Amino acid sequence: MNNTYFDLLDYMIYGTAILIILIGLYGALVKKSLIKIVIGLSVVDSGVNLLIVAIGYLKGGTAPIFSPGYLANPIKMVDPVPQALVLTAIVIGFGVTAVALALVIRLYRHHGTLNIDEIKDLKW
Amino acid sequence: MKKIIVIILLGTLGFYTAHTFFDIGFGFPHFEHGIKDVYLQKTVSDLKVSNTVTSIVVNFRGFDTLGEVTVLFLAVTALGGILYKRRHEVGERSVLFSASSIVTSGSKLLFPAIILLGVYVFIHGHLSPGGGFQGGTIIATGFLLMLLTYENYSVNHTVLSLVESLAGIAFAGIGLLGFMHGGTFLQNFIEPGVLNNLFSGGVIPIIYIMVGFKVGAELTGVIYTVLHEKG
Amino acid sequence: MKNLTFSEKLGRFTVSWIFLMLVWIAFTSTFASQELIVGVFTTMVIALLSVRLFTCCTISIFNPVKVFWMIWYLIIFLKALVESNFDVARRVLTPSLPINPGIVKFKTKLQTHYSKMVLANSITLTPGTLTVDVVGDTFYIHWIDVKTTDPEKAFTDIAGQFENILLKIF
Amino acid sequence: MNYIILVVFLGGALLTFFAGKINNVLQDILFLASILVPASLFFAYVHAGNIFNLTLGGIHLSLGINAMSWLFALIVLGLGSMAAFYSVSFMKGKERRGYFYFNFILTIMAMTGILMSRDLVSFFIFWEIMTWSSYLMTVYNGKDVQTVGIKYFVFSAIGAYAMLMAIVVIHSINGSFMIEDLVRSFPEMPVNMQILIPVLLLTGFGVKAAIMPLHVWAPGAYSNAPMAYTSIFSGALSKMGIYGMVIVMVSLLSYVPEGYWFREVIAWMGGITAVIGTLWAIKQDDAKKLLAYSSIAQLGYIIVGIGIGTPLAMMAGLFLAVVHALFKGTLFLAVGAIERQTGTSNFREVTGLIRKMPWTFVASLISIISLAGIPPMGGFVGKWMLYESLLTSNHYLLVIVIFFSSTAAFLYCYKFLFGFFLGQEEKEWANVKEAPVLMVVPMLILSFFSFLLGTYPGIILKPIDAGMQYLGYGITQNHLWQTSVIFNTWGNQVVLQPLLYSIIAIFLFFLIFLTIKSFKQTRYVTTKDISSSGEVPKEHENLTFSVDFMQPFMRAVEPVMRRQIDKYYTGLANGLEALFDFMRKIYTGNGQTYAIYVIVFVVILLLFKDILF
Amino acid sequence: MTYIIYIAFIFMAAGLIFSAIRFVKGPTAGDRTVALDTLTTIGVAALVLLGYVFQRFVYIDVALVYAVLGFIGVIVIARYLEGAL
Amino acid sequence: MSILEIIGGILILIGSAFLFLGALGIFRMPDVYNRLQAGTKATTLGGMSLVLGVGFLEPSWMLKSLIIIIFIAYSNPISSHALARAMYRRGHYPLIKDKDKEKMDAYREVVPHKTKEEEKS
Amino acid sequence: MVGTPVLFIVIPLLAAFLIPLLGMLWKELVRIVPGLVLAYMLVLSVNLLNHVLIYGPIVEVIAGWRPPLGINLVFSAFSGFLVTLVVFMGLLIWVYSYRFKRNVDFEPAKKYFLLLMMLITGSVGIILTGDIFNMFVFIEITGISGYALTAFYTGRDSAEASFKYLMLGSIASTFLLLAIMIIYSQVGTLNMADIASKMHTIKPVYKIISFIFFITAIGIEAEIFPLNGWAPDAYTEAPGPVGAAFAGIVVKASVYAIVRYVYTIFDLSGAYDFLILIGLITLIMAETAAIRQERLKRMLAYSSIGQMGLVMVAFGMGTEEGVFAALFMILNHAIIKSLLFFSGSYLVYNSKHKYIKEVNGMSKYLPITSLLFALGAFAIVGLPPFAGFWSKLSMLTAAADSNMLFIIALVLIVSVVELVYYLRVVNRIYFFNKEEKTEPKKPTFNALIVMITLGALILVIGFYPDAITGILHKASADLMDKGQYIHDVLSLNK
Ligand code: NA
Ligand code: NA
Repeated sequence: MNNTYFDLLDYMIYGTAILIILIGLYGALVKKSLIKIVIGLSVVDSGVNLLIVAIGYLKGGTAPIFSPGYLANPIKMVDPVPQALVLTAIVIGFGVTAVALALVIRLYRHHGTLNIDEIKDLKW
Repeated sequence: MKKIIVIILLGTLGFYTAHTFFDIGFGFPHFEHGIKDVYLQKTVSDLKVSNTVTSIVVNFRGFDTLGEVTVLFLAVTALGGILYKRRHEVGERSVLFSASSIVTSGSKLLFPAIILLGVYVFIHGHLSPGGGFQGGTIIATGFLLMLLTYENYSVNHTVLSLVESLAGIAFAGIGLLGFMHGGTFLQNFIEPGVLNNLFSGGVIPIIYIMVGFKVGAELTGVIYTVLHEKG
Repeated sequence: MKNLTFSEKLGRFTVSWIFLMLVWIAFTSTFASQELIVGVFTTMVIALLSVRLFTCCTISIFNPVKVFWMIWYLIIFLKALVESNFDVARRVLTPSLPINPGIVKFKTKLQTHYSKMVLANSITLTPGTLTVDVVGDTFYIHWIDVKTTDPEKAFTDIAGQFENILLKIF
Repeated sequence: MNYIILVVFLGGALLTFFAGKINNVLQDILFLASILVPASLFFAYVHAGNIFNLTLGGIHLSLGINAMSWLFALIVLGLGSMAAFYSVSFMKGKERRGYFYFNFILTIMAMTGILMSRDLVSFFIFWEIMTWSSYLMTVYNGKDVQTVGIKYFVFSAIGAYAMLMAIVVIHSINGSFMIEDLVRSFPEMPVNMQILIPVLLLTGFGVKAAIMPLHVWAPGAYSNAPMAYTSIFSGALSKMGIYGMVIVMVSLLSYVPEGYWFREVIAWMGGITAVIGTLWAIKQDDAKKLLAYSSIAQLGYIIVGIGIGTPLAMMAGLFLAVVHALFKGTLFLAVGAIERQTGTSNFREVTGLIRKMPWTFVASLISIISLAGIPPMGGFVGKWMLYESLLTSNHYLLVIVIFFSSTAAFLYCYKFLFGFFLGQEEKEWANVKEAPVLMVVPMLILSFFSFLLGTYPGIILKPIDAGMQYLGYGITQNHLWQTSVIFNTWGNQVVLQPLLYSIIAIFLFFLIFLTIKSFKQTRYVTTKDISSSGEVPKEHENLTFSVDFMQPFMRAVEPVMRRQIDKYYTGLANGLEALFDFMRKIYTGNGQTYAIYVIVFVVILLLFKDILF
Repeated sequence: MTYIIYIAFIFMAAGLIFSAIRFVKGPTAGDRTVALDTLTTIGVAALVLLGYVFQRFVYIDVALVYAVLGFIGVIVIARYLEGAL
Repeated sequence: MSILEIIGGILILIGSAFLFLGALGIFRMPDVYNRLQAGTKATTLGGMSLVLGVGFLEPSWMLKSLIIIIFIAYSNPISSHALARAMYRRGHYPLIKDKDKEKMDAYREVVPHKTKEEEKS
Repeated sequence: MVGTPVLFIVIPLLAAFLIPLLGMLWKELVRIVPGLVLAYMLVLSVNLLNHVLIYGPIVEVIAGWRPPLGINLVFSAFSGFLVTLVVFMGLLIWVYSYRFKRNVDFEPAKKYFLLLMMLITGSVGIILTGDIFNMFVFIEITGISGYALTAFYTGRDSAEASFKYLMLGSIASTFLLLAIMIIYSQVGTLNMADIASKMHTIKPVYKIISFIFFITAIGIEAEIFPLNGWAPDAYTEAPGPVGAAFAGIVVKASVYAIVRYVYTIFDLSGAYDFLILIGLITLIMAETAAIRQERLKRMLAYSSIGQMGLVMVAFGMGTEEGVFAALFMILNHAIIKSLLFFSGSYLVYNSKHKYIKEVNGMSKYLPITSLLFALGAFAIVGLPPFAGFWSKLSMLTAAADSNMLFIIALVLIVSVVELVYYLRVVNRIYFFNKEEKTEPKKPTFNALIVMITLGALILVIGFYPDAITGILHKASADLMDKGQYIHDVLSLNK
């Protein structure tokens, strides 16, 4: 549990995940198209999911499945909890994305545009 | 200007997040007496489930999963509500035209196998990396394939919602059966059997199969609703 | 879909049941009784539900003659596949990229969708060709090195040997 | 017993409200009963030993009365009953009678509740009920509700919240809401609290008492409410501020060294209020506004007395409070009567009502005399005591201020009297009738009391004395009021009364005689000019020459008048609203912007995490 | 055997890189999809090989599912590009 | 080393090599049709070969490996075809080096080429 | 005992899954069943609350695994009170909207009741669960139901409002997951009591950063400024009862989550002051925005946000009195704001834009509705003798006891602003003349029943606050006792 344990690869996995989150956020915050915003939010979800799984990773560890022959060594297994959590997170993220896309369809139907700057009838 | 501000903001956010996670470290156990060790131990000894993730998803944290299928269920319901149109406005066709005969024939032939794969995945959820969500997703993609390649392929909505409802009821009902003999909700009340047999893990595979049906029906419903949206 | 008679349905059901059961066994890679019981049941249900879809063939595909031609087709096809890969390797690794691409067409005598599909897939995987579309009985083939634009000659070059065998199977 | 009175009030209010759906006469009867029954019960059964305790929401509440609250109850219930009788006629045929009656009763109930409260929370509760019920009366006509109404409520709220803050601060210090506990523990409180609490309380009471600069709500509210109600609004409701000051502030301030300066400030605020109010009253053409400003000024006198706080000054203030209730109550009722009969309350429109509405005139005359502080009315006695107390406590400057204001008040007294009643009769008002009996009688009763108190001030000085004893004033054998020169000489009655009666009778006779006579000599002109202030123009007089008689005076005080504090408040409010309007632009309507706010929020927290956590 | 597997992984890694470059470069959506399809196939193969390396049979299931999803994904994109949606 | 292992090893090597070649083809070829040509064939064989190799190394996995192999052989040409057709219909016409462009593109008769204006609209 | 806490979740879920089937049998069941479920939940919660007030908290484990292995539900005085409140409001909202049909079709109405029930269930789940990740799941259930309900009216700008809500909600779940994972990486557990007991072992910086992420995530749902951009839009565009559900139910659950984190899980001393700070900022920004609104529901929305800011301030005091005041305000806000939303909906029913000016002169057409609105307005600004007064008094008393004079002054000044905009509306209702000739829509019988019930509650609590203060005191004591919470949950292990 010390900070000197890393090598470059370790930084890379967290770094990639966080970068994905940031890229997604950037898309969601800057892109004008509603579709791109939704995509951005999905990308954020992916980044978060990656980060969650990475938290539970164990170097040299394998999937936490006790198939025949793998009964012996739970110590070499990665943490199953984040994997279980990520499953939930993915499904929920999917549900939200589906709803988001449905809203985009509705908005397009109603406003005839996908530009978020033109969809602000509700303000102040 | 806005872009620059956002980049600066995200940069700062990224810096702190990255700093935190780098500091936490990667690839080694971060804590000593976490629940995961107990899970890894009990999944074999008590539940007789090979896949620890499955035992967590369906049993230890089965309550989450119940919520999760509810989220999907709600997403389907929400989709129906948000995209609601009067009858005559609803489009008949899922796609504008059929794919080439090669693709349609190919899909048609593949479809039962994909469904079988989905079923295989959720039946073996406690033995392999599969599970109800994965299996359900595969089934839904099977339907996606059909809906996308045939211009007039339709899914029976009543059957979908029937499957969805019954599976959901079964999940919750099995959970309630856990109350038998002074147990708790979602208690594993069936003898877990022998590890790595198909028939093992007590109610866990049964629940996961229900989840599989439910997810499959729900995702198919989502796809169906969205594809019929252009009208 | 046209209405099927009961015996046709039964035939198709049996075929798809058998195929699905084979797939199941492959999936599980075991002959444990529990798996087989569940498999028989599961595949039966799926086969029942997909009778309407699984229209390629009935019980007659287990006719030994057809099976022989199938195996033969497989051999021819694998040979062509290997050839085609070396062809690709040659082209890709040659610095000058020796290609002369174009789209040619030819007509096939095959009748059913499935036979056309098999032919199209075979063509796609054999040297230098890629099925772009099938309209009716006309195949449109992207050819990486067009040797002829005459439909007849193109047919013999590209699909001749496959079609002959396929006509015997379907 | 005492809480039953409140329940009777409340039940009466509800019954009266709903009775309107059945029968109007029944409603009137219920209304009168809802005022008179609890009022009689109060005077019959409630006494100081009667304490009702109640724990509500974990807070100890206590109801009971003392000598001081009895005095104020006299004002509230007395004036209230008179106004109630008056109202029955006044409201005949008007819409929203149920609304009027309900709020009328509720106001009386709330004021009674205030007087019974022994703890600050029930005091506050009743205070607020009084506020909103009086607010509802202010907006009764539906006129200027968003300006006058809101202004009244906002000022009331500012006052009430200041009071509320004081209350919770007090509770945090001594753990009790009881007024007794506050008084007892006040000397031990930290010095900053000894300043903060009185300031907050003064703000709270000051709003209702309309002390400058918290008075700006009053003219609009007084003139907007139905006159039948304004008489208790000005006569009794504003006295609740005075009551608050008397019952809480005086006790607090007498215990601490800072108190002296504080009281000086209060006294001066009262003095300035008196001057400003008078000046503004002079300027008005509408009787309601005139009386409203006059009320502000008169409350100023009362506050001067209470602020000075010597026994005599205190007594003067309380005495003035009582007589003010009497004469101002009458005057508002009179204006209400005039307005009801003529449809206007503007001097420029109505003249010469003396023969049309003689009884109203008599009541108004007596009250105006009392207001002006002319013997033999109650107002005179009060003013005298005030001057004397100021002189004996060496507040010479204040005396000058008060005197200036009192003198200037003659101008508007004049204006009121002549504007309405004297002057020529107009054809337009030829058919005006005297107000109904039920309206006239209360006015006459009230003016009779004005007169009586000028003659027998002891009637009310005894209860005042008792009230002051309760506050800890007189420990002497003698009555406190005997400290005044006037009473030392004359005792508890004004000795010179026969002489005074004669003077007054002659004065009145001439006044009436001359006025009536003057009608016969005058010609009717179409002008409604009051520039000559009741001087009836003769045939030969040049009517094109008309200058407001007080114009030179007004020109002299113009620099003072121009600084209208009201404008500052309005400016502040408008400025704030503009600022708020600008601030809400933060909600741009763009979802992306909102999302960026989220990131900004996180980033700020991350950057300042070491400071924040 | 270890070396063979190393070499295989190196080949596949190189393949991944080339496909990834094509994926980024495009220029058309079709090109990206081809690259994606190739990535999928390489991924499936890599998963199977990894299963062998880790001696985990269960990885093959993952590979199979991955292959199916990859295929359907390409069909979806192709249908979209065709203008059928 | 058993014979199975040797066969398996060789198959894996061949497979990975063709996977690489397929990717290289995708990288090098000039247009989407040629990329499909190279990509599909090489990756199909490569994938099949590699998975089969693993099947040889672990005979108990053979059945499942076969399923994957069959699936690859079945799906890859279909997806390539679908993509090619889609690209053509979308207006991305194949690169043709020959001078006789009309004749070298027989598919024109089914999907007429869009004019510049049509493409814009 | 009529059941265990888990039934709060399972019964609605079962019903939700059943409803599509029941709808095939008999259409009306789709509307009736959610009501029956909510009624059952109310009976259950009242019963359990009774039990809990006497015998102490109920900790229920799920799947037979003791905490921290399994997920557990905690029904204590604090959470039980909130659950009861939420379910009660839910039932009222159901009754109110029972007659509600979206003009034409049955199909969407079916979804409305289902989604409403799930919105309530999600909120109840947030309050009951003892597991941080499970809380995330319930937050998402609530969120998705909320998005769908917001976009329920297809004709309006509701999709826009819903999209904004969804955007911020998505970002919220991102931060929530990050926060949960940071915590998990340090203690290896997701159980709140277990985390609380191990919190002292975590390096402060992790603690703080996860707290920041958490507060941001929940703050979006709890409508903290500046995270509340979605709220006014959603309140305005959603059907009237849904606005009431946001104000009366969803926000309550979110505030619960924040409080649970601040009081039980994290031991950050700065968190309390932080609550006060953001509460004050939220209060000021919302109330100043409210005064300038032109649309009635939007005004009510900002007002609601401001009230929650005030609740946050009260919780930030960190004293039992503060918690008591906060809970009292939560209760009153739920009752009063719902009444305002309900009656306000009818006052502007027929107009397109729901401008405030549309209420002019409504008292002549809808006397009872108008009276109830006025009652609500008087109560919400804290005028005695209505319910709002007692909570305001207890809040100020608590603040004074914590020596927060400046805050008292600020809160009171803002109250004046609040007073002004409510009075303006009431004045319009009573003293202005109606401009347009459109016939106002009369409230349905159900709506009237609900509004009168709420009005009666305002009076009952106003005149007899003791009806509720006993429970509130127990609830606040329950929240304050962190050690007891941890013990109650984790001692099941032994
Ligand atoms: Na080919
Ligand atoms: Na492929």
